[in-house]
Amino acid sequence: MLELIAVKGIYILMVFAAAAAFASSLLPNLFHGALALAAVLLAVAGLYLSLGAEFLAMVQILVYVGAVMTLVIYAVMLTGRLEETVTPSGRIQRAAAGVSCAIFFVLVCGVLLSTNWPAAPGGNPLPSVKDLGIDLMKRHVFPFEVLGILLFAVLIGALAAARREKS
Amino acid sequence: MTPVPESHYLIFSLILFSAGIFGALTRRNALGVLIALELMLNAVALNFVIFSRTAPEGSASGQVSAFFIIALAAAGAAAGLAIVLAVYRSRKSIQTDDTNLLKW
Amino acid sequence: MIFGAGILKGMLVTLRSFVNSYFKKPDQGGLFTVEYPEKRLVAKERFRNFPFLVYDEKPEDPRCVACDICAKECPPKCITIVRDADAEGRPLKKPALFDIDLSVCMNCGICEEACPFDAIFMDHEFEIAGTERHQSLLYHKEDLLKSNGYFRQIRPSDAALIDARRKEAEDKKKAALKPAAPPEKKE
Amino acid sequence: METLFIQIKTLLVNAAALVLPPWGVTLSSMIISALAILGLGPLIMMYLTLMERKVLARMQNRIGPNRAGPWGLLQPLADGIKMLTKEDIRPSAADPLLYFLAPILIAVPALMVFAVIPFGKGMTAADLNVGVLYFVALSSTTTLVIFMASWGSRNKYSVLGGMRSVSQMISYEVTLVISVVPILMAAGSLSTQTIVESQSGRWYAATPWGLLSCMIFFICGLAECNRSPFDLPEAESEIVAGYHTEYSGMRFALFYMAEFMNVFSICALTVTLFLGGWQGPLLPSWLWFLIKTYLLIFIVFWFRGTLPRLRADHLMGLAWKFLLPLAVMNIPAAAMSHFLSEPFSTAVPLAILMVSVAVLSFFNKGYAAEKRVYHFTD
Amino acid sequence: MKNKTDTPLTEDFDTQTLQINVGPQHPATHGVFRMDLTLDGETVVRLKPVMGYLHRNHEQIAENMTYAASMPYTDRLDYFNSMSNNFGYALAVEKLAGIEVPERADYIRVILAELTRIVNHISVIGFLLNDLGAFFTPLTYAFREREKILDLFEEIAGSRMMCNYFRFGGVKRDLPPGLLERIRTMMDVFPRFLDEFEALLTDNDILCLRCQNVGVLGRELALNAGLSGPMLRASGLGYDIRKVDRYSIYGRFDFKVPVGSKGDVYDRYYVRVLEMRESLKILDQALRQIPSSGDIISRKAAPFLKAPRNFKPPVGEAYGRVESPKGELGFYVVSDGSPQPWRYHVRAPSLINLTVLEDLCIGHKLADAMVILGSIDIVLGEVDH
Repeated sequence: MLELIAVKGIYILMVFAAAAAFASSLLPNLFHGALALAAVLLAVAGLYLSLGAEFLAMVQILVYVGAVMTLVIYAVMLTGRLEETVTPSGRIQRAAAGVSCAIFFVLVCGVLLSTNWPAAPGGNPLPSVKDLGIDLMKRHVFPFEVLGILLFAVLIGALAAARREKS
Repeated sequence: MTPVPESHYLIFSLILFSAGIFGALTRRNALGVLIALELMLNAVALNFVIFSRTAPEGSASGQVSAFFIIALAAAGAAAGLAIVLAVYRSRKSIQTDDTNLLKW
Repeated sequence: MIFGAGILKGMLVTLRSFVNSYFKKPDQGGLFTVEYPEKRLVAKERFRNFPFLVYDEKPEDPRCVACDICAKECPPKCITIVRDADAEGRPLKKPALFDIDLSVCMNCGICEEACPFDAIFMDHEFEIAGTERHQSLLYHKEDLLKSNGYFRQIRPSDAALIDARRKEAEDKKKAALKPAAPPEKKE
Repeated sequence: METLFIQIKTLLVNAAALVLPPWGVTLSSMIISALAILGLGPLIMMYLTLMERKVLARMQNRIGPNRAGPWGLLQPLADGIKMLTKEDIRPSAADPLLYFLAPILIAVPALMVFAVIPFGKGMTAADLNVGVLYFVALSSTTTLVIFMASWGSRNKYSVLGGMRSVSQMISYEVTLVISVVPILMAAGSLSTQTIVESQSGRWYAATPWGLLSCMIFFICGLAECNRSPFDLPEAESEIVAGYHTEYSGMRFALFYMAEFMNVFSICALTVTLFLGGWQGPLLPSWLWFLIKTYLLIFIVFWFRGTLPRLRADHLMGLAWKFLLPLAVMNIPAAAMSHFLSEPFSTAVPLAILMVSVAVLSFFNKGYAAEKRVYHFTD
Repeated sequence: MKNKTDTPLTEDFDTQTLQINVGPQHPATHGVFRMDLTLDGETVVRLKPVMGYLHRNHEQIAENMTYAASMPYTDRLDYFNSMSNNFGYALAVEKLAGIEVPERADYIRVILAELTRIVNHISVIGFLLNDLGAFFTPLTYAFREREKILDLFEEIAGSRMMCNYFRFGGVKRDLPPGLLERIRTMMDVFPRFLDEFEALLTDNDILCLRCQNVGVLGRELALNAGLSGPMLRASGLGYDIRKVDRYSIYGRFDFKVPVGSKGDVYDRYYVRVLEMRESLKILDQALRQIPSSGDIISRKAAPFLKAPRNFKPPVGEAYGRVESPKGELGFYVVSDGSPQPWRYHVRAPSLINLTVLEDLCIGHKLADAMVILGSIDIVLGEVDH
């Protein structure tokens, strides 16, 4: 019975996330769009929890909602005037984009429903944080180091690009 | 772990992805496009985690790759926003129509 | 020294005063708050709040002779005096009307100094509240009159000085009257 | 006495078991612990405000609130009623969505963090095995909410306050996370329960690198919830009240509550991570936890009573140029003390830390106070 | 399609300068004083002080009242030290009317003036720390000591802040018996409090960080702006009217004048602490040298106590000035022989010290502008008189 409630919860979460996702692209005010994105990120973190990836959910909140969203909102505040942040978009452009997205969605949905995914073997223990750590350090240590260097490079690049010219 | 069938998860991540594409196409503001980009990357990371459940016993490669995607998305966002700010400083506006010249 | 040294020294000061407030007596750094409605500070003798008129025996004849000096000397001009007149209209040495507008008075005490007849003094009573601004703070003669006994009670040493001076002036006046009287008896 | 609260809970669960079906029992035990936290949070907050006013008053030779109830114990109730009855003024130009959501969204993470704090042996509401990461993730969401509050109320002062507090929180959040890493290395797990158990032998604050990371964690925690020397965003003397200028009545009470619960959770976590959580000789475990936490909270109020406020650029300078490098240097020091043999395991970390402190204070010479000499003329 | 190819590649953001006014009703302005600040980010670009909210037409009123009647109004000028205001006004009229002040009265005047200096300086430091953010603790310590001194004033003059105790030619009444001993005991305890206060503040690193090299006042600017008092002395110019004029009996006491070196907020704070220690020295000598008896008002001026109306100083003008804790407090009185002054003007040190506020604040952060205003130590009663 508890499972049923949990499943109901996940479906509600999915519907909420889908609504927030469409809101983030449709809301005229960019600030509200960014906040809708934050809502989507939190919902996806919830989904990670339901899929048993606790560490990932927490990393997602920390990295995305904590850092990336703050960055986005700083950018929104810096670029938008203090009063207006409304960016209107044309009607035809919206209709065309809508139709193409719908077609894309229908195609991939057909593919998705037709293939029968290997049934989840179920019962196999979910990778714990310790396994994740060991795997990260053993099999994926090379991408991990490259990622570190890449982040460092992006840090310096972003600084150089956004820095105010020393007049 | 939960009896929710995978296809439902996959449909949901597909909805996220198409919302991202829709956002990227309709937004006239560079920041809006960046927001939509985050959405798409998120949908992809979710797929990795969905399939990590059916992975052979104990291997966490699904979650690790999702972890990498999140890190890369953060790096992408940082670089993208720096560029948007630089563009804004010189062009005074980040409407996507204005920035149509590679060199100005 | 390293960054935190000055801060730690400052912190010790506050900690010491935190501890003292529990254990020390009021004037050695303990708590010295007087919780007003229950416990009160006794007013200093020279404390001056709004003025009051003094009468010796009966409130009907106060010491004030309506000479209007205090009204002229008062910087914010908050005293108004009207001299009393008897049946035939001859002016009397008594004020019919003596108003002080407490909302204007700044209790500077100049009226007390300027009064040659020791009729007006500064009071110690400060819990004065009015229901509205204009009328209830305009004190008339009846509200201002207080007995010499009250004056002696709130300002003992000043009252003693003034009473002594007044009695001595009285004796001198009686003495001046007496020599005129006895010679008639002798002839 | 030791397992007082656990017995209460089992009692309630058994009572629920009589009437509810089996799945209802697990649900009810979850709900009971959730309600415990929901009740505990505001209660802690109320009596923290009273404690703060009493402690500050005593430091300033005043008595502090003692009119409402014996020794002022009903003062928080009086404040609460005042907050409730105050008219809720909303600026007309305010952005309805942001202005309305911000106070709620700031109180939610503040309460959710309580789930992971181990109040006593076996008394953690939700023993996640990502406990510490859970705490850090939630505390990072508050930056977003402060943006909403300051941007939503469309007021110059709150935008200034909002920008200041977000930049402060970001720079101190990084240092907060890095200062926890040595502890996670020593304890080997992220869950707060195992961290506390692994400290039964020796508290982490007893080791040199542990003490340093405890101080860094505490300072960054203070900066995270805008308290004492770092309370720049709501600096009354400069910008009137930072991002919650436009809030009044119940909404302001939520901000106020969130701030105090952050203070409690920061102190509780410092105790859990560094000062041995509920480990203690004879008193019951949860009593030890409360004693240690309230001692740390006394220190927070003590800071508030003594120290003047840091300016924005000093704040940033301190975080990026001093605390962050120190925290990063702390990690190798902690690693050394694990893997080196006995004689070196204390000498080498100490050496590393001494050198890094010396080098950093050399580079931050500009911040040091200069001695002044005054001459006299007649 | 506007593609501007002429603009330089990375010129500045057109950030909007933020126009905020730190209004009359604001916790940091000491009274009703408005600053019209234009900020670029956090740094102050332009600062226009707006005053006059507390203007009570003091000088015009004084011209329609007798000389003695405007003595209580001088208390309201700088309501933190009413005794030195009275002192200045009394000196001016005595110079005008040529009245001599007897010994004991002079000693009483100096003792009271130095007590108000101590009261003013600790309160200023308390308020400065409040602007710096120390939550009222230094201020409550300062006010605890101030209470003791104000109780002494209440015993002497009848009111704690509005003393109205000085009269032309002396003081209103003699000290109550046993008061000198109480001042003596208080003076012995005070240095211990001052050391505790210094331990809390002087080498507090955050205070040094916030106050050193902030709001530096150059010597020429200080001189040309006509500043006076601790602000001038903090910038290195040792000009103290007690030493220059040696008015009243200041000539008899030996005390030093502390002088700062850099002239920033920290120097202004520490010069005030040293000045308090000097005042203690003066008080110590005065309490020892005061004659135990002697009349407290000159025989020539005594009758006018009872009848201020017929106090008619000779035609002429006089300028009496006093080293009030804020600076050079001067009273310029012109008499046309009638009991009412023909012209009466007050040189308010706070007003003149305030004129350099903009030069000090440009380039500093908003937080520093508040601290600089706090270090200038203004009282709006005197600024707007």
